Amino acid sequence: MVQNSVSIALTGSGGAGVMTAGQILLDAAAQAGFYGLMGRSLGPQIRGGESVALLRLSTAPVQSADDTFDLLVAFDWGNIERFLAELPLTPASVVIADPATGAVPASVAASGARVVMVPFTNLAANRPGSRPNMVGLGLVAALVGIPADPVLAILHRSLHRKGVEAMENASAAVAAGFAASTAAGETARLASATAQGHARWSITGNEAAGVGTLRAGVRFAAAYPITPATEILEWLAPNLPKVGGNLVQTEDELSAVVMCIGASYGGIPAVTATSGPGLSLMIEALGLAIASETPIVVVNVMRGGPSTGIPTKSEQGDLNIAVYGVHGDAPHIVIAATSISDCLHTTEWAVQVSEALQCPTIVLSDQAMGQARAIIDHPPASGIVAKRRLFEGGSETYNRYAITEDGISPMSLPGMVAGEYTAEGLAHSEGGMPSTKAEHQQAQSDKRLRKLTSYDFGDRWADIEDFGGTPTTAVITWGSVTGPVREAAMRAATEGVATRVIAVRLITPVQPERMAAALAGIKRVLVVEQNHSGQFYRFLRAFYDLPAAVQALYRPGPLPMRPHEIQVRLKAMA
Amino acid sequence: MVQNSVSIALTGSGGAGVMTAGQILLDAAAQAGFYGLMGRSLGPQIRGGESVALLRLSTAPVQSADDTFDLLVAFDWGNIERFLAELPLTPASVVIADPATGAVPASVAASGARVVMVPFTNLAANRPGSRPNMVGLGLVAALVGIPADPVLAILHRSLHRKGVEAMENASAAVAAGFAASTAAGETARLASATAQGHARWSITGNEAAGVGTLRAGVRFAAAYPITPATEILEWLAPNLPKVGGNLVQTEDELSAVVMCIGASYGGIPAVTATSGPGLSLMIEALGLAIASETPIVVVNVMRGGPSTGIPTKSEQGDLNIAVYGVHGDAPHIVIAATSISDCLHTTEWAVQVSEALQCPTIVLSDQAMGQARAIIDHPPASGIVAKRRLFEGGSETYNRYAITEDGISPMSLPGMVAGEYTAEGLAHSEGGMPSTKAEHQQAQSDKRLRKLTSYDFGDRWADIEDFGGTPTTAVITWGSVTGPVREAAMRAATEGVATRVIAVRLITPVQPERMAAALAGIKRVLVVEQNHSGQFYRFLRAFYDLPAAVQALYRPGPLPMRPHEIQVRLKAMA
Amino acid sequence: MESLVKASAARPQDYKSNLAPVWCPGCGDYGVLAATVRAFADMGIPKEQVALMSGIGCSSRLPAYTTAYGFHSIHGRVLPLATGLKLARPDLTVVAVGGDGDGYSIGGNHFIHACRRNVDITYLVMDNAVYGMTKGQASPTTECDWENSKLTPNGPGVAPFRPLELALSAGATFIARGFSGDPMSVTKLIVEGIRHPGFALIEVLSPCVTYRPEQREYKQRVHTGFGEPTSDRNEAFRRLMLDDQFTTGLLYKSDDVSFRFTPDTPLAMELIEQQFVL
Amino acid sequence: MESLVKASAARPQDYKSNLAPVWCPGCGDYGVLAATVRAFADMGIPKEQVALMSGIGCSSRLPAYTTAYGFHSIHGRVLPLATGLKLARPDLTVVAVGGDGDGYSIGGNHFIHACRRNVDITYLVMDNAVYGMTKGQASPTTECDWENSKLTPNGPGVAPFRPLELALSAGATFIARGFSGDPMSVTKLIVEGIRHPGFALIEVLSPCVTYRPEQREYKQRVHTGFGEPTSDRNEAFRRLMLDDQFTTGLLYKSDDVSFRFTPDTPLAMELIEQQFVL
Ligand SMILES: Cc1ncc(C[n+]2csc(CCOP(=O)(O)OP(=O)(O)O)c2C)c(N)n1
Ligand SMILES: Cc1ncc(C[n+]2csc(CCOP(=O)(O)OP(=O)(O)O)c2C)c(N)n1
Ligand code: SF4
Ligand code: SF4
Ligand SMILES: [Mg+2]
Ligand SMILES: [Mg+2]
Repeated sequence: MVQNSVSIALTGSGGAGVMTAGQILLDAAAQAGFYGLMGRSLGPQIRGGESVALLRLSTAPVQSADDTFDLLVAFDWGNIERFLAELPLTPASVVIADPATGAVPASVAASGARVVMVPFTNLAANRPGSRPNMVGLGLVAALVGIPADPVLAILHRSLHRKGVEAMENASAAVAAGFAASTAAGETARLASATAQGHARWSITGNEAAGVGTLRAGVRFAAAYPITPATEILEWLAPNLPKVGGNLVQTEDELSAVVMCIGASYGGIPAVTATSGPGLSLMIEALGLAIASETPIVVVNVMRGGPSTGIPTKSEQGDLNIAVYGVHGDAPHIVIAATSISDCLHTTEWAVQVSEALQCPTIVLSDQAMGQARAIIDHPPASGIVAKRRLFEGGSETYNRYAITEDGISPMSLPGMVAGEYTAEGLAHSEGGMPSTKAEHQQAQSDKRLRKLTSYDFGDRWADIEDFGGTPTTAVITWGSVTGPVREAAMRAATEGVATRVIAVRLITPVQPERMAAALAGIKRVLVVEQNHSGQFYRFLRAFYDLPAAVQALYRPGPLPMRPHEIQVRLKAMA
Repeated sequence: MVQNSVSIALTGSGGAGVMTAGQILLDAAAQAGFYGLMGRSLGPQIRGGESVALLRLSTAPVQSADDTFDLLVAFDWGNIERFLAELPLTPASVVIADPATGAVPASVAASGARVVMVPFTNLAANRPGSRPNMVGLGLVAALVGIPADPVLAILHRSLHRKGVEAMENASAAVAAGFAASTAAGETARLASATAQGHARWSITGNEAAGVGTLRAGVRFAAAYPITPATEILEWLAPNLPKVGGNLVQTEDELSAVVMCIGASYGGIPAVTATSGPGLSLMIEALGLAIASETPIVVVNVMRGGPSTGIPTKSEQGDLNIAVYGVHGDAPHIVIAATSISDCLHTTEWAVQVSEALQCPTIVLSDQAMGQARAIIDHPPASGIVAKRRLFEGGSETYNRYAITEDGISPMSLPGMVAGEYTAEGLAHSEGGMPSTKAEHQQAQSDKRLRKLTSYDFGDRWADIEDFGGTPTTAVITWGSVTGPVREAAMRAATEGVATRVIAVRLITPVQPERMAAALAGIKRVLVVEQNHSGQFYRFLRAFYDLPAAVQALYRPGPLPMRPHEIQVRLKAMA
Repeated sequence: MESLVKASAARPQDYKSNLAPVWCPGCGDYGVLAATVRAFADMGIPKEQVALMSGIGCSSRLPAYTTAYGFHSIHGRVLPLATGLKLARPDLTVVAVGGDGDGYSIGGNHFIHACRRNVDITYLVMDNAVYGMTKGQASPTTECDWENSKLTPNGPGVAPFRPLELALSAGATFIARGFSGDPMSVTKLIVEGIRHPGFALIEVLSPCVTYRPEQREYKQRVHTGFGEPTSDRNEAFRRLMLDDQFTTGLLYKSDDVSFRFTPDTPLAMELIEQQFVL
Repeated sequence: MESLVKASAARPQDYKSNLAPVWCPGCGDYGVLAATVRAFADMGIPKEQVALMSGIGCSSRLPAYTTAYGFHSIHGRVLPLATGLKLARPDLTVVAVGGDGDGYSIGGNHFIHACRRNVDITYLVMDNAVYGMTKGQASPTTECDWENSKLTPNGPGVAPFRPLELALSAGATFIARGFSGDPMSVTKLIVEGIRHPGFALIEVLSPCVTYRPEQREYKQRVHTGFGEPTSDRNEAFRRLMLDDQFTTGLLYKSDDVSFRFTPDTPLAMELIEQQFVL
């Protein structure tokens, strides 16, 4: 079967090298002109446990996992039960397993998938030094239609530091895999690749988030590690110094966010990244950043909740805390990335608006984007470096919190003569003096809100696209489920169901007029998100006027939302 | 003018003793059969600055300040401008001032209030050792109609430790005040007191909150001081040991809330109290309490926000963080007290439901209730001591997080044989083993939500009362603005505008059926609250189906919402 | 304290649960688990009388691997958790466990305050000078020039904490160091720590074979040398000045009184409420 | 560091703002304010080059009473705030100020980690052994048996922290104690602290006349006695063992290197992004 996309799972115990094989396959596919996505799932063992590489290769950019897998390659069956729910198979699927690891477990066989036995271990053993995972790599490449050349090119690039022998061993194993592929019979195969227009990138959402902040001018980061956000910080650590910035590891998240405030007070755009538990600890300081009007960006990569929850799996459960978490009336900016590549653009935008509005910004990403790797088109540079409105001197007394029409007060930075002021978290006058006067509280509260509501965020507030005809149904969604939603809408369109997809990037401040325009002609709305309580649905109800017929589709992680379940709802609503 | 209530402000610089005079007046009024309320307003000085005692005495229980003051007694004029906005005067008001402190400031005179000069200082000087504030006390008592006997009784009770001479000096000063009262002419006077049915209490909202927790069985408190919540903790400190409990001062709020979790895990009902900045620091641990199903109560006494805000003034800005602040899907209980006496009942109830549902409960109070003193009727004991559903042994393996129909799993406590388990903040199975399985995440999330939604909270979820006829308009409100709302509704009724007041005590879990019943026949809704962003209004939109015609009345602190501004809106809506 | 009397029937394995640890093969924490359950057995404490409290980290997974009561809580808060429990339930044996990141980084404030408060808790820190759970970042006890973390590719650049010294200066009354590769001596320290009527810090060098494979050498590096436990702070500081961070044994033990609640004369609620009656 | 050169034109009052302090008459913090502005004047640091960072408390109100840059932030977080600023803007003179509650209670973790990190910040702790701002509760430096707080009517029941000892054990490189009643010597310590290229702790005994009126006696109790500043930790601990918490002066100063960022070879963004290109 020739398909526009093929989904492949590679599974094996610790040391089997499924992640290595998966990543080489992904990058090789890219070199061959395809796009792709690779997620990973790991057992509970800290290290050396079982794992699955979850790939989808495609002729077009991939934003979502598919409903089922075409191919499951098992180097061994260790603890496969743990992963089965993440590996939907059908009778159309093909399972390829090493007979050395025993019979196919009944739970796998029950799917009805066709089973092919390939002796990876034996094939590798033919040449000492070569490994079963490389045989599997060659086999899968051959089956799905990736030529040997790009596979070997990527292989050599990743192994060249290990010496000639290692490379030759691996090449031989890959060749053995290619040779063995004929035994597998008919399996899903990729259609022809699109022309290679321009250099593609292989990048994770977390790396992309790091790049975005750097592009926008961030030059300081404070870091406390937490899964699944650590990679953002780990990417920034060696790269920030190359642009004259730096990263400091802190004692905790309370410190990390406050260090960012300190740096930003000094005029240096600053970022930190965390996940739910860490965001909880940053809440008080976010309030200070709001009250003192100090821009900072916090990238929150969501994982399963509540509490410690499921650190290695995705969920969209932190919308509430991001939007409403700060005590008092504390308007701020919340932006959600809608895909792996959008992690770059969204963090970049976050820095820009945060600096422009002197307001902390929370970027919501999640494990599914942050820790997955995608092949994306080269993301063009926006060319916009974040800019604050700065104090420019003058004869009068400087009022740090001057009431202005657009709510933005020129900010002075330490070192600027005559701009001296004390930043303040107490209620204050225009000059920043502590005040308990009602008029000051009202005026400063108004101003802090006004700078957000009167700012023109432009079209980036949401990605809006119609799939098929003139839709009267819209899906409103956010974050990483945008991918499956779009795929569902695309499929529904081929079934004659037209759908408008509104993927909201700018969560707060709300954009009621833009939403009203986006909903023109829409009679029914489906809100889709991945959490247990429909946080986005409730948020939309609170702040937007939606058509009377609103349905909500939500459920918790850790399993990803798949296009099919959304498609079914769309059909039912039509 | 004989009135059912008289409002009096006493103002003076540090050392003038306005608070002492105010409190004696309040307690004396109670002894004379009246009710009353006393708030306080202080300047920014840490100590010894100017202050105002804000009293309202009445023939019936008082839940709100009035729109304006009948009497302003100024022992001196120091920094009066700072307080003017809190002291609305009209031409019907009477200002009594000591000529020794200079002319009446233009800002005060501008109100058109009648000015009477009384030489407090001179009158006190007649008898060495007596003080102007006591003269003022006598004068005001005489003017408003409180007999000398109760004043002297209270005076003696509060001074008896200072010796006979002090008492006699004070009595003489009070007598001088009574004598001087004739010079004041016609002023507002209280109607006859109601019969003294049973002993009344003089209590602040913070003290009441302390009493409530103790009544319900709290035996452990962890404390980090913060304005305006400290008095709860300071009341508990000496009183908890008397019932076999104890309080520990902690290094910070992170510690305070977690110590409560530790104590409660051990089976001892626990409480902490804080305000916005402290609540922010407790957020992560609240998530742990939710996930591990450990009951605790956090009393959050709101002050002006955001950030450090206005620590000494009231606002209702922490609804959002209380409801939505916890990361992930984290259902919990939020209850708001509606009056000073309700602080007692509400914290008591909070402990009961928290223990019953093994779920943390946030009680929302505010500075206006917490730090104000009221004369209330003796609050009857509920007789209900909080009770957890406990593990009762049995032969099978104990499952701490057993899936039950009502969502509540019997809890075992350290010391119970065969009930050993590890409480868990990770996603977990029924037995409490860490799990990343979708079925466990779904089942436990469902169960944690179900125990809240299927519990019968009864009628206490809201206080519902109709004022006048058959209302088609309802005010939905919460917290301390319930007082002014009810007064507004009462007044509107006398003007022919019927209003139903729904004061929601149980904020979460929401009670859609009860609300629907409460809104039967209602066509228009006005939502009233004291914050800048209409947090409760947005919350209601998100979770309740309201009639199409909904208006919202909200504004930030620090000035209290007054009955008049609500009444005007009610009339306009009718 | 009857529960502290040795009951001959108890065996270490009775205190071990069936749950398979998530730990890497060779992780030092296995030794600490073994030492812990042996200590309980040696003392014969009924398992329902023990509560093992922990934060988050590889090491903090320990409670569920025992059959005692346990609480796997949040990162850095194990000491307030244990303190709350012990103050509310003084009848229990409360043992806090966790890692160097949990205890000295995010939990550093609770650590110094627990030392000062001196509540009767035994605190086992499995120190591997790394954040194991989050895949190998520097902790407060990591060497200044350790360059193997992506987060600090040039090394943390800061001198490591000396936890024993910090504990002593913060007021701890029982300060010891053990090595997971020598579980018997750790057992001994745990028994002594539990018997100590105040806060007992037992820092256990517990190699992370995955992110700090060089720590397999700890075996060669550890040594005794503190001498007999002292109760003199002066002397303890003197010894710590000579400590290379690999000296094991009980350094310091004083009998400064522990923070405890003093029960008050019981009063009926009505009487307490009298204060509000006018 | 041109800005550290004395410019003869600067007078202390130039660094003082018009804002009237909220402090009680007689509060020790007035002396600290005087000492601080005098230090700036003595050093002739232009006021736009100074940033005074603080947390929350009476003492934390100090920044707004100067004409320098300032940040009155949240309770306990002054040190990360100051650290972030100094790391991002090494050209500035960064001074952190606050109280004993702010610094040793809620801010305790940042305190020990700032000592360890040794970033070039001068930290003035106005220690009055009480929470002034919240009306008189015990702080970590309050005496065990101080019974005048409603929150701890029987006294805190715990031995007070010895901040200098804690700082030394946490790795601080400049440790001093001053007394607000002797502003000139505090000025001297501040000047030395600012000149010190790492973290400088200056603990200033600063009476709270309102909640600790007995502290008016500090005048009689303070004394010198540390001797010449030492750079030997051993010796510093020895001296601290003899300290009655009222010895003033500079105790310890070492030139251990401060944590600084090492700039890297600059690279264009496009080149950095090359790593993702296939
Ligand atoms: C608030 C918060 N921040 C960060 C994390 C992520 N995290 C989990 S464990 C850990 C460090 C563990 O190090 P350590 O305590 O030394 O334990 P080890 O794994 O080395 O035994 C971190 C940073 C978290 N769970 N919660
Ligand atoms: C998170 C938080 N918790 C509590 C408070 C209340 N609070 C304000 S100042 C203070 C203590 C101040 O003591 P200290 O730092 O010694 O300063 P002092 O007033 O004595 O100068 C406290 C507890 C707060 N503002 N924020
Ligand atoms: S990562 Fe290190 S600390 Fe964690 S289990 Fe493995 S060896 Fe042990
Ligand atoms: S309360 Fe104490 S510390 Fe605060 S200003 Fe007054 S004297 Fe100073
Ligand atoms: Mg560790
Ligand atoms: Mg203090």
